[in-house]
Amino acid sequence: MDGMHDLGGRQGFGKVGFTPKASPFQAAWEKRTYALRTMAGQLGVYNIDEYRHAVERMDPRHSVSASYYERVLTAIATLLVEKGVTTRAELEELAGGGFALSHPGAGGRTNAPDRKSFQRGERVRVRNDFVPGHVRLPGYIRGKTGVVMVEGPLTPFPDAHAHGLEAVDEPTYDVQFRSEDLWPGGAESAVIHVAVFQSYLEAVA
Amino acid sequence: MDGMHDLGGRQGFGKVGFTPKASPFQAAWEKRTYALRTMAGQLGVYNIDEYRHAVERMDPRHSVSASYYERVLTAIATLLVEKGVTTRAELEELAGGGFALSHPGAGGRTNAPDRKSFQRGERVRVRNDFVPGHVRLPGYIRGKTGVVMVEGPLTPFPDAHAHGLEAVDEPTYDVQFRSEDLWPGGAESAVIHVAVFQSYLEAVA
Amino acid sequence: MASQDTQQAPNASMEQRLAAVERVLEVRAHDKGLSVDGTMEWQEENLLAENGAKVVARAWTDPAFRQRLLADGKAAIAEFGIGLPAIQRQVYVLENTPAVHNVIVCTLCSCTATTLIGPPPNWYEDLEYRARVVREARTVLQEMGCPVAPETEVRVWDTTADTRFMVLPMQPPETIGWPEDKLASIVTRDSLIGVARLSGTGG
Amino acid sequence: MASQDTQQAPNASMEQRLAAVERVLEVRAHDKGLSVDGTMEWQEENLLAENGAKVVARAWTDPAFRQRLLADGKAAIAEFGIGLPAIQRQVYVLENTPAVHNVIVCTLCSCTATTLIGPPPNWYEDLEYRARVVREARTVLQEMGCPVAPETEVRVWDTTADTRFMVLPMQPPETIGWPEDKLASIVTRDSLIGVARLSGTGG
Repeated sequence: MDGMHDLGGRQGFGKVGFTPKASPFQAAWEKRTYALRTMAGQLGVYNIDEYRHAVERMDPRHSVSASYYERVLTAIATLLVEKGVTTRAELEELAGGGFALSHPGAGGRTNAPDRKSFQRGERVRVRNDFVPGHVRLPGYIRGKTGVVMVEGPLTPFPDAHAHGLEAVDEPTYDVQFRSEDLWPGGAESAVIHVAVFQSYLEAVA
Repeated sequence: MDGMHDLGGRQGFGKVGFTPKASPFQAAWEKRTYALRTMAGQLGVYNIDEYRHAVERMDPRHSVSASYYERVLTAIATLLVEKGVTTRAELEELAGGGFALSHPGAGGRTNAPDRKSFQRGERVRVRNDFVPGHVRLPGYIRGKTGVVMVEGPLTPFPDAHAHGLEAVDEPTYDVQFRSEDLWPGGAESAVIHVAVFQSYLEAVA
Repeated sequence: MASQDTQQAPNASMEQRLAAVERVLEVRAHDKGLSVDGTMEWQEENLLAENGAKVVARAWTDPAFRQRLLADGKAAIAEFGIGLPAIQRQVYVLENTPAVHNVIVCTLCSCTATTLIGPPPNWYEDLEYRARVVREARTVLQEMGCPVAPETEVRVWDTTADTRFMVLPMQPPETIGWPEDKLASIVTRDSLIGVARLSGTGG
Repeated sequence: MASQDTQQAPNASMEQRLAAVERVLEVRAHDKGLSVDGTMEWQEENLLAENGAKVVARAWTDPAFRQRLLADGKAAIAEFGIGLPAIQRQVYVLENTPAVHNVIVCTLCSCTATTLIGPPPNWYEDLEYRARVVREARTVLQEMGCPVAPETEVRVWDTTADTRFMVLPMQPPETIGWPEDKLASIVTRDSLIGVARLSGTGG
């Protein structure tokens, strides 16, 4: 999904609001939400990919204006409603006010049937895929060529796992790109490493 | 500039807030801002490309949460400050409160020295350009191939015109793309016409 | 949350910010014989979907005009005394037929042929329309109450330069033979953008 | 403004919304022996940049450990009794040198090796850092007070899968010979992300 969450390389932003040794939490409810997320995960109502996709499905206006932990809580609540644990009406009654949830999802796909193994040093191309559902492929590498550095651990294919489809474990590859190839003439010199699922890659002919 | 304003093809949005025969203006100040924009343009303090770029340079959080006419007014005010007509301090004093302006710009480029003329029916490719400044090339056609339909009127090159550089008039081409080529496997069937400046195009070998 | 370089104090209301900008431009405008009130009056009289409606009604009833309009929109609308702002170099008039449905957008901002369509409606400027209509025009049009048959080609026109667009909607069959001014009265702004069909009963 | 399908009434406060979700999960959590309070306590004790700092101090003082750490991060941190959450399959430890500066981001969300780095600081989750650091790392690092020499290669690691990253910062020369626990005390969370250098005077 080409959502507003896919931020890598987007321009027009101001300075990072950095202060050295900043606290992870700006308020007590943020710290508690962080714990709630872990606990809710342990309850097994949804998996990590469903959770990430629920964050992505927030209305872009809401998402961009929300703090990180408002996004976290919105995703959890959305999944609890979608999984039938509660209803939006119940949440709003308990909260004593509105409770904006994420938009419904669409899509989902299973592992690429023609996925291949790659060796260290091999050049690979990221497939030019446009996927309506959850995908862990940042838009800035789509269609681009890089070099495989390491074959990483096996992980359930998120595009399927986020949508209740059969998700076969597959490796992710540590793929090295050059910023000059990702944004020709438009990036500072750097090497960019992205962990890329096998199903997203094809051999360079 | 790959800004958040470049919305074509972004996903995750809800339904269009459409009502038949909707009014252009939701408040008196919006209608007045619309008139102010035209009047300010006639004063010749800035040109249309500078104006558009000033809208694009709004902080993404501000821009996404603002109504259209808040974006309009922010751009005008930003340019009046940047052109030395007023200062932010003066604006804030007159407004009796804060007056968020757009971020400063960067970049700008002149017409492509190797730009070519194209004939009706010719296949053309949109250059894979990444431009830090103003550009009228929506990201969704970058690097894509289409067919020239009409050579359009001569217009000052916006990438230069928005940045005070020498902007030679050049034609825009009405280029027809297929949605299937723009978003392979990820779009509904349609023909997309984009008015593309000559400097953005190259011949397909 | 992150720093916003451009923002410290809470923003003044839109009305206050507008008044501040007006104040800053007052003398300069006065010296050039311009005013916001004057501009607003001019816009109320000149930036009207009724202009586009008149052009459409003529095109429906006068085949020679229709030809001229499709060949050179700017020249044809000049026959009505309708001009274009200086920066709008040309108008392409896009003919809807049973085989082709045209729809207009400006994905990068919200450009429109204002002398023919008027200031655009708010939804045209919103993120949803601009993001979605190029990629899923059929779904968007369906949601907006203007479904397009699968066998009809959808053409989306993105206003990325200073060429402008106006849709020439299909004439409702029940209005064949109506006088031009009565025809003009049924043509809506939405139909000139391509998100509505017309009917003789004022759908 | 546009419709927001998901929103009608003004949102309740974050505290109220959090309490509502907690309430909904209360019985279910209790049945599994879980609680938010308990989880919070566990996190306070276990998700700590101090963990990463200990690992770094050992790597600085024990070349054999450093080798093991760079070869298999997960196995090496297990020597300290530090584990990874089940979904985090591996940790790559990225060695900063005079020739290479590594920096970590998660452009799609905000994934981090929390058992080594702790919950990430707020700026790491913000749009600015996620959008900019992959495309203009040098400028971003400069703005953050961590300029990188032009001759040093910048490597940006985008956490797009369930492999996690931790930077192994360079040891400040003035700390050579310090005991491990004193070394650990100067290693900051920011340096484990790659946006700060270290000094023996606690810069």
